Amino acid sequence: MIGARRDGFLLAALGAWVLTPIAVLIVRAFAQSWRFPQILPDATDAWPALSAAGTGRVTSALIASLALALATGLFGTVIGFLIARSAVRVGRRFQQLTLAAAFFTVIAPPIALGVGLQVAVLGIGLGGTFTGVFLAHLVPVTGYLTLFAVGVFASFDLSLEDEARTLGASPWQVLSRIVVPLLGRRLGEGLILGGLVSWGQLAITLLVGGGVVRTLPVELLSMVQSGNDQAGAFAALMLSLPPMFAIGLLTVGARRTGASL
Amino acid sequence: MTIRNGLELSHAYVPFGEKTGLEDVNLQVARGERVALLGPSGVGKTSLLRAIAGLGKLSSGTVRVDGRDVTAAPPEGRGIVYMHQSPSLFPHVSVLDNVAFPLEVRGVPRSAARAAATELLERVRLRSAALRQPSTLSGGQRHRVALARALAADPAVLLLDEPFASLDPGLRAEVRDAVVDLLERGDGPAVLLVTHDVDEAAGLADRLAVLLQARIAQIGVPAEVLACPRSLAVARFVGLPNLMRGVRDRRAVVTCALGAFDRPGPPGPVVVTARGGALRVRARQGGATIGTVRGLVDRVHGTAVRIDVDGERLLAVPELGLQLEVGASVDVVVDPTSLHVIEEPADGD
Amino acid sequence: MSRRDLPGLLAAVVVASPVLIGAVYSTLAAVGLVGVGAQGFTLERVIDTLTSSETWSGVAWTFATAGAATAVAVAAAFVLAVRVRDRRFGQVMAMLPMAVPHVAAALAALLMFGQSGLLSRLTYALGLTTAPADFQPLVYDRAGVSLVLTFVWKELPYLTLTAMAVLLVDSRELEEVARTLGATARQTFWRVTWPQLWRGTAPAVIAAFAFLVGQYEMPALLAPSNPTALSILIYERAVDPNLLRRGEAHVLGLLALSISGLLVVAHQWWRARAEPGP
Amino acid sequence: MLGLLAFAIACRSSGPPASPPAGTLAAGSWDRVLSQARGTTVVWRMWRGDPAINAYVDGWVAPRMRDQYGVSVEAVEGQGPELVNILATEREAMAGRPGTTSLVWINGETFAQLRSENLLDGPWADGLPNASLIDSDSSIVSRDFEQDPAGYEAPWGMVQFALIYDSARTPDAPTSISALAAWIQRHPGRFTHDQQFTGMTFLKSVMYGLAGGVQAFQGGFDEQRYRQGRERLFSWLTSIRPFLWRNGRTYPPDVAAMHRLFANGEIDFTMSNNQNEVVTKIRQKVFPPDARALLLEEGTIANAHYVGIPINAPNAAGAMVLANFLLSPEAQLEKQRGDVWGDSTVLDVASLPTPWPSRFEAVARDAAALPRELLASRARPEVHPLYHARLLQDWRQTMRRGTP
Repeated sequence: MIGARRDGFLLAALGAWVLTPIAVLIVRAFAQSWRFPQILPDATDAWPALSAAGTGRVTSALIASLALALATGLFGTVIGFLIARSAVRVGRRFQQLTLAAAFFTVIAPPIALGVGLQVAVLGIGLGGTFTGVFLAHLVPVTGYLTLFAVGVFASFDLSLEDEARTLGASPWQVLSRIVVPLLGRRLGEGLILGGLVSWGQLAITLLVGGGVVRTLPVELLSMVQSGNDQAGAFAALMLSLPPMFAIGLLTVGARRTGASL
Repeated sequence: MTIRNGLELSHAYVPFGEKTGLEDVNLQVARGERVALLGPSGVGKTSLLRAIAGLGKLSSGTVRVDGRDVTAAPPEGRGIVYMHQSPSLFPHVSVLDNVAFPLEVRGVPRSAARAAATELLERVRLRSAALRQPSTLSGGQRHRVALARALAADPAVLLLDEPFASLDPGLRAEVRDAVVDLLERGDGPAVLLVTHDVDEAAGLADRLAVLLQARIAQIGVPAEVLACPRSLAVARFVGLPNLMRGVRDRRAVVTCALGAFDRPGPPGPVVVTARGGALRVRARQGGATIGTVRGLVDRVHGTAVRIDVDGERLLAVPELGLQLEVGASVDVVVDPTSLHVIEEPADGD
Repeated sequence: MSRRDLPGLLAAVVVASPVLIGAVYSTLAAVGLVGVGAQGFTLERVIDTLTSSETWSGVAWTFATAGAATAVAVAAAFVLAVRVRDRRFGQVMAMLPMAVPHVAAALAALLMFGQSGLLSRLTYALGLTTAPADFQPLVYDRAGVSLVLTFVWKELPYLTLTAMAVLLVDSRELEEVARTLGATARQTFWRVTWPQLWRGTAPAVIAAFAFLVGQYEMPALLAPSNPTALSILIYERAVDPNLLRRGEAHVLGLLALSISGLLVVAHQWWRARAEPGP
Repeated sequence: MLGLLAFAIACRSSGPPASPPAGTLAAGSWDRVLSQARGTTVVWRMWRGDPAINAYVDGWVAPRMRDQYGVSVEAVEGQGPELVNILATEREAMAGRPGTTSLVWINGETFAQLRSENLLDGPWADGLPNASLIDSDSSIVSRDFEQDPAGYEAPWGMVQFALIYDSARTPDAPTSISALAAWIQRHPGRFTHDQQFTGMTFLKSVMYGLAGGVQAFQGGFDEQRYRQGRERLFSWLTSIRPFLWRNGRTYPPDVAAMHRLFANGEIDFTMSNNQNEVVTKIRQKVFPPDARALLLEEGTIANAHYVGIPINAPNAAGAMVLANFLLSPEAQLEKQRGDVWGDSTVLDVASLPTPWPSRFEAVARDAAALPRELLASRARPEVHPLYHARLLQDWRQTMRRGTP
């Protein structure tokens, strides 16, 4: 416990720092007008925000975002863990190369990465389709999850798999009885992490989806750019709630298994 | 009584999670002395060590180092070095800087600290590795570096938590020799080490303290603890063979499978023990207890023989040149003075 | 390498390939061979872009703001990781901003730090200012105050969680060792905890910095018009009414990509140095 | 890379069979177009930034198209320069296969770029049944930034640039360029313009005004005339720059930021390319109730906007049916309503059959809307798009960077 002095002031400051902007967004979403120099809005009414947000559009965008997050989280976790497992097993040089590739897809500027994805996805005839956006999101998602999974495998004894094989388990049994149960929680975390990465994508969605595939961030951007802050704040909250729920899930999961984050 | 040098622990109560771990622990380790704490896993050995080092808390009791009460002192102000089970070397600095660390944090100038550290590395025969990164060392080398680093702090008390547990038998010897080597010299620190390996403890420590059921069950020199356990639990824990049912009559005569002998004490059921070496087996020639050979056990120190005497299963040393066959009858010879009586009834009595 | 590792390695190649495709396409577009406004091979776009002071002042400003934000966020993340790593409230708070999209965070910053924002209204209510214009400009400002703060707000969770993970895994035992070897709490922090944090979080720090360099939404809402942030420059070029200049967007995109590439190399070098082979 | 290629080949979709190009369709009978369009979907790329326009398109046009023609309308994001990128990249990467887009909302510069990149299909617009209703005498409708639409785009609506101010807060709003400069100097920090299209349209309006009228720039791009206009404009800007918001050292990134600053009272004027935006924004409570549009005496730029069909449109027939419907009196009337969008009609209202002329007259006039006569008298046509491109580039280089 050395160095971890209990510091209530610090926690309070952290809470204020994190919660104030969220509170401001909440107030804005319910404020019909909130003009200088009002500290608090005089008229609160969420209806204009709801109607301006065009409930149908926002709902369909919400569904698209959720579906993308779920699908890319799922596929990204499988592929990312597959890549990481291979990378950990093969030689060091190859491992470095794989990690560099994964790292690159993670930190390449979205605008730069988006151009390549746009050309690639359009080239296979999937521009402006949900499948195309899904494949495009999968790239950074898998990059993140590969790095995440390499970290997981660093503390995971791969020889367990070999041992299980010598005990008579088929590769499938090894997967279902050893690897998945052992990695269970980490796989869940990967799914949520991957979903979060997909959830926030904007530039790639716009470039590859060409505006046809409308996710919540796309909706939010057009609302903010139209100058309608109430609708924008409302959409922002809509966009924040599912990830908050996912984060809650992650922390509760960590508490239940007694593992630290 | 307060001792002037080394570690003194009085009336220490150690919490262990929600429940009480250890109660009323009293222990003194003089400078230059090595005491091993033995006990089953989960008894609270590590918690005790951490509390002594200041990394954990005592619920009550005091810790004194060289006569000074350090119960409330921070870990760095106790003169106590605690070594983890695995050698936790700082991965971000060289071997040399690891060893120089305790000197530098005490304000010794860098060059002087490094010179002293080089000397310590020489003593663990790792001078050539001084500039390497810890991650490049072998397991045994890491332990030796950790040891040198601990000594660099010039501690009054050195706490070793399962120092050899993570090593394979070959390396164990290497590291144990290094420990013995280093601690033999001069006015060394009081050493308190935790282990669950009885042989290792016996080979290394001047005294053994056996922790059982939240208390020190017995403390003494190894020969005494191993030969004369004070209770059945201690006897079982140290792995003493040859526990026999016995009974003492009013004339202080103790009778067991190996015969009868005088041993003062209150009458009633007792347990009689004999170390493996105290029983000898020879060919039948009469005048001794008769046993039946059950089998042979090959051990590092020689062959032992399992015998059955009056329903008790015993372990004995065969005489040189003795031909043994399973099922054969043999004489079992014992010096009654080497038999030890535990004043409690055997299980099931 | 065994046959069953093949799918994974193949997948890695496939996942990384869009970056390569993008680089190739952008290179072709930068020299006028493909894309909108392409009129055959020319180096004019490349030379114009790389010799423009607008480009370099934009790059410098982007580096400065991203660097400042990363530095502040790293420092704060370390403090938080050291002090609140055992507090669940701290952990949840540290993670929460991850849920808020970048556009939303920037909108909140506008509402708070603008000259007519919440802070300005508070100073007005307290009589410290008499009009929005009296309030120190914190948005669209050359110093990029609100942009840096928003950057910090968004990057703090990622860095804090990484730092917490590093400390939980590696550091506690080392800190204890240091204390019993005679180091004070302060010495332990500077000589053990801090270097551990650095080693463990370096990849995350690099990733955060690279991410901020490429970020578009937050500068679009908060950055000043001059100097112009790199991502805004890319966008402006990509939609320039002069079709010939759209190639410059690709030149700038490649510049950003090269910066990322350099950071990846730096990171790999760092790792290789920190973890020498057996 | 091999893996991706293999994947690419496996995934390569053949796409829906392309309908014949618009040019071919226009040459045939309209009934054939209608029958080909039935049961199809039209992806329409447009600016999606205004909830009022979105409501009109999604909530009024789309259901009628479905009911009357069996055509589904899917309006998606994609306008101006981005649209050009989307169409060009699609054509490049998709190698001759039909793209995603069947109809685009364009004008001026975007039209010129799409034409120069050969991305528009046509001519088809003059063959629409409703093309005969268009007010072809209007210089603003018949010339798109001095370009002849030539049947490659069909007009849809008309807007006019206006300044927006709060009549309660600024009762003495200036009405000419010189009065505006004087006002700015008297009220430091209360005026600015954005860095994008709207801001540039304001600057162009001032440039025309300072040069004595738009005529000076008509008849194609002329370097000499441009330079003269720019010098006058920049010296006017230099004289007011110290008095601009933030002393002209920084500018709001876009018109949304302008609206935000205006609504919060940081500045006293915002602006819009649509004289009626003020009406919808008051209704959305984004602007205060006394906000009003203002046209400078020297005139402000008005332009028509159009719809076009991309060369690789997957559904040209559906797009033509939609374009024709958008030109119908009922669609034009609905669009012009102040509480719907407030976009002026491109039809020759007077020559429409009864009862349409009276209905157009009767369109409810909002208190915040400007009278049609005033709009008409102050409307100035756009000039060659290159003026806009050059002005944007030069303004960024000099005025924005503070190095004139």
